[in-house]
Amino acid sequence: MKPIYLDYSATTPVKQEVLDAMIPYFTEKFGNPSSLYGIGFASKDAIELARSQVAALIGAEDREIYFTSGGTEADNWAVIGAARSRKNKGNHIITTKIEHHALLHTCKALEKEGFVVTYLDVDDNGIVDPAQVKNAITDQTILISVMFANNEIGTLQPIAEIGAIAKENGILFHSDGVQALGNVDIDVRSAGVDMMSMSAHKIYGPKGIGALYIRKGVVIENILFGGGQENKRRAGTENLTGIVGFGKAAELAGKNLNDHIKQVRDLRNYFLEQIRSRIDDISVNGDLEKRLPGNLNLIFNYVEGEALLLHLDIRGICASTGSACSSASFSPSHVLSAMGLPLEKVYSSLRFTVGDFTTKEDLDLVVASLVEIVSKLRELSPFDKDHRMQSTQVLR
Amino acid sequence: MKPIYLDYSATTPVKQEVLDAMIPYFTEKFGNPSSLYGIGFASKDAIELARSQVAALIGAEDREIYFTSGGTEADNWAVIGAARSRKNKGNHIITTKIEHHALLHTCKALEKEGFVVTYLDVDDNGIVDPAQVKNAITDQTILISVMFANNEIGTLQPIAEIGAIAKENGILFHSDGVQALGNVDIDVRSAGVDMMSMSAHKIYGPKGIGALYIRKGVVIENILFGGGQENKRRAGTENLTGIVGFGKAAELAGKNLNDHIKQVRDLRNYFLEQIRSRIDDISVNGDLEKRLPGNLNLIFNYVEGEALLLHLDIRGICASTGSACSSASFSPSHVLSAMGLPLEKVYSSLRFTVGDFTTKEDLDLVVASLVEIVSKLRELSPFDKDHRMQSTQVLR
Amino acid sequence: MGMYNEKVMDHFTNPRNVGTLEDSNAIGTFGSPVCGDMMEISLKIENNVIVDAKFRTFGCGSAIASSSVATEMVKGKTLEEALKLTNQNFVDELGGLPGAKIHCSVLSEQAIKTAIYKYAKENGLDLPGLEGFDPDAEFDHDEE
Amino acid sequence: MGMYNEKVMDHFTNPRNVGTLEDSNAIGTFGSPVCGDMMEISLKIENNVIVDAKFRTFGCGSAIASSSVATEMVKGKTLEEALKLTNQNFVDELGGLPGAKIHCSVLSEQAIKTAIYKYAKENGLDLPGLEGFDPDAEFDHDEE
Ligand SMILES: Cc1ncc(COP(=O)(O)O)c(C=O)c1O
Ligand SMILES: Cc1ncc(COP(=O)(O)O)c(C=O)c1O
Repeated sequence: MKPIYLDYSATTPVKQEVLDAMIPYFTEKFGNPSSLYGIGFASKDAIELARSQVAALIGAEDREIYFTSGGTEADNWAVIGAARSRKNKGNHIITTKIEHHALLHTCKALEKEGFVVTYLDVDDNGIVDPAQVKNAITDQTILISVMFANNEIGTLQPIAEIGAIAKENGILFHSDGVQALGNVDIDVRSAGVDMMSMSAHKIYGPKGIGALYIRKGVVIENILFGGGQENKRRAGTENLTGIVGFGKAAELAGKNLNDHIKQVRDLRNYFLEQIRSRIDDISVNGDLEKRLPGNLNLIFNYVEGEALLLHLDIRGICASTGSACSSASFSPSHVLSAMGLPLEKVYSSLRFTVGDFTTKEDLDLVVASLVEIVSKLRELSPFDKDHRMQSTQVLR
Repeated sequence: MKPIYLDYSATTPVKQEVLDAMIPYFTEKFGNPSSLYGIGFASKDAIELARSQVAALIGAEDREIYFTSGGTEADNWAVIGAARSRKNKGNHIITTKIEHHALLHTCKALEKEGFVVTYLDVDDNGIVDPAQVKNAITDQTILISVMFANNEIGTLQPIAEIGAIAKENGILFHSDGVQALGNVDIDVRSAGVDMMSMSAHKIYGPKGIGALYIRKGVVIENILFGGGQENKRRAGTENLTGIVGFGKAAELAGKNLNDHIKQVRDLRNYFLEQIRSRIDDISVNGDLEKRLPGNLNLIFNYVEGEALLLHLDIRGICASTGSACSSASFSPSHVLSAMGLPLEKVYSSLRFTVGDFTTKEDLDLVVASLVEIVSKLRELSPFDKDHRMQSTQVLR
Repeated sequence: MGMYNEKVMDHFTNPRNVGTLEDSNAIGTFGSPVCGDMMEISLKIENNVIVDAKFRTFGCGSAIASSSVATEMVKGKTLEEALKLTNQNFVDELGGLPGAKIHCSVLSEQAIKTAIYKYAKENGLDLPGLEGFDPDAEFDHDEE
Repeated sequence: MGMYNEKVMDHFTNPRNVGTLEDSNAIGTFGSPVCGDMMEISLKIENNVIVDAKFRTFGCGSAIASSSVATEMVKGKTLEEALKLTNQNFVDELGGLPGAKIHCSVLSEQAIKTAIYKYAKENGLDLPGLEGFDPDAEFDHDEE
């Protein structure tokens, strides 16, 4: 049974064209890009092609793209690199409560180095208020980091507004663009970002490769030291095949962007309609308009998300309770909590993300399964609305 | 014309079996290893298999292996992580002048944080003296880092002796094992190392994936923050295909280790004999016995290495003036300089490394080319031994 | 390979004794603040023996599976015997749970204790195994 | 794609004017401490005109190629004209060099100047373009 995959935000399969582009660089064109001979130069050329493909997707110049081992390293580098390089100017960082752990845990680490971090709230719809960003600025503020799009609820943040505020105040602005890339038309200039994190495995490229856009002229400290790769800013033998794959994936994403967005959004909306018409007592987390096209985050009241996931898995359906990296850690979503959702609703939430390989037939099958599973789990639940027990009274 | 590749120390081609093992994890079994469904668990299982394959190659336990984005990150993590976590105990680090830049530049970065680093000399043969390590220890010493095998001259260092000294003195011991892995029979217990860096692309695995062995019980700070991957010690969505490939490459390396060593050493020795018998005025850099089996680092007197490289490249022959990451930076080898070699000999040095796909016929062709090129370049050289000009007089 | 063995999956997909006993004379509910799990167990006690048991659980796979085996295991036991049951017994009966999921089985142990505690209180019983037990006190949960 | 264009590769693989002129009356050598490069140029000067030139170079591809074009370019030039040649002229003649390799062409400019300087000194000439030039002084090299 081929699984029905509805977790494109966690990771995507590598597209065949992407893999085909990578293959020669494993066994034949395997030269070290720093080597002074034919196959070394060929590798270098392949990397530069990929750099321009990624740059084109976000309206950047080639030399503003620095390859990293993924979105996590890009986030770490942007925040740690910016903070350490500006510690003489100030020690204050502004970010939000709904960032990815790659950002939040990095900020926690910086707090131990003496930096002070403001974690902004979001509204009930999961959106940051630019006015709050502005109010949080002090004369110590050296960095603002707000994600382009959230990974759990898919909400798009007002990046251009925040970018303008950052610029007005002469503060560096970083955005985690991992989820937005390939799903939103991004132009780093009009967005006003100084740095932006990206990851290939969210856009049908391989895992373990990402990039940080650093606007030209912006200097931040390195976090990995060694050889002079990536214009002396990121040491380590280049992940040649990963970079080639990322480049190809970026090219495809750029070419198909509008179609992809429309197709995925239509499917997502169809899915929601079907669920709404067949299952009662559900609701959507986060703004439905300012949202990634493929994302759906739903509350199935009275039903625990992980049990739901497990039943779906038995039927070969892949979904998520939130970000993949915390799925296995069983802690309540910090994003949903930040939106003010009561704990039992947090635990009843599930994320579905549709993508390029999703079909309507898949979604119909999933809806049928959901109907069955949700009713079964509600029978099992002490929280059924007809049942006397009130959740809020017991969950401490 | 298929190139003749004699630069296996710079990087290796991915073996077909390794690539075959990786392929399914790009397009089908692409699940995020942290996800709570079938293809996520399958990814997790694949990673754990790879972990045990790598562990087996060095006599470690599975849980002592932490995957990183390469040898560079492993070196950075070991040194930065160890130093920062022990800064209350002391601020002194001991290493050598012949380490890879991934180690040396990391130490330079730590110096800016207030750590004091002793860079030990090596003898004329490129080998560190354990007695010097011992003498360098102060009550502030928190870390010793000495590479297993050097990447330029291939010399094997007395790791077990140094490990014993480190243990006696209760000091953490790290070794950069990137070049030794798969070329030397490594047992981390008898070597007495607390941490060891590895990289897949030196053992016929893919680029952009490596690992740090951390002996159980040893705690060092993390350098990348985010999700709870790698037992909460290395954040970031796992490079699934890279890890699978590394595992397979490690398995193959372990299975063939003795044959590989013998075959490669015989070829290397044959190559040296042929060169010696057909070209005069050459010599070998570094000890010939305590040496990686495939490494040959030669001085072609009166001839500049890069010009030699270029002529070889024209003939489709791939070699190197030293480490790949500094080839492109045109600075004299810090390793050869540390051995006390005069500058003109440093500039006349070339590294050849033979590997699993090298044949005797290849080597015969290379020798023939070398004879021709060296004689041509010597005609061109102002340093010919019959020529009046003395190099030492002019090179300042 | 999934997270759970076959027996766990069986109890998860076909949980035994689901619901609330109509003629229950001992109901206990327990919520674990860490997992967001919640269990209600209803027992029918006759002559110091648990003759029937049903449950409702809001929780993950291991919470549901341990609830299911727990209801099976308490049936036919005296109150004293039932009070001796620990979450480890449920885990063992299930043939093991993943390390990170062991704690979910505590839910069932605590819900059973709570039901018996209430029953004992109402009936003026003084049972060994209930000393110091207070279902309304904060539940100290080890985070791993 | 390699590092060098076709013209550079041509001068590298078939360097013109290799060797030391038997009847040279002006020899200059110059070594660049950064690259470890070394060039010797021998000129034959008649009536203030360079009528022949040969070179030997220890250096990388761009050092050899620029030496080769340099010897071609100085031939037939007056001393004054030759002194006006800069490394940029050699780079241009070669159709460009990679940025990191531009500095290697300085070697040829300096070797030519050194040869003419010595010739001028021996022959008591006072040439414009040699003011302040001292081949024995430390060569300040910009590291990029
Ligand atoms: C918003 C966001 N930031 C960062 C990351 C981390 O990127 P990576 O998985 O490449 O480490 C992810 C996904 O995992 C993400 O969704
Ligand atoms: C001895 C040594 N250490 C570290 C490295 C760096 O490893 P990586 O290329 O995986 O970044 C290399 C090779 O480049 C090496 O030879």
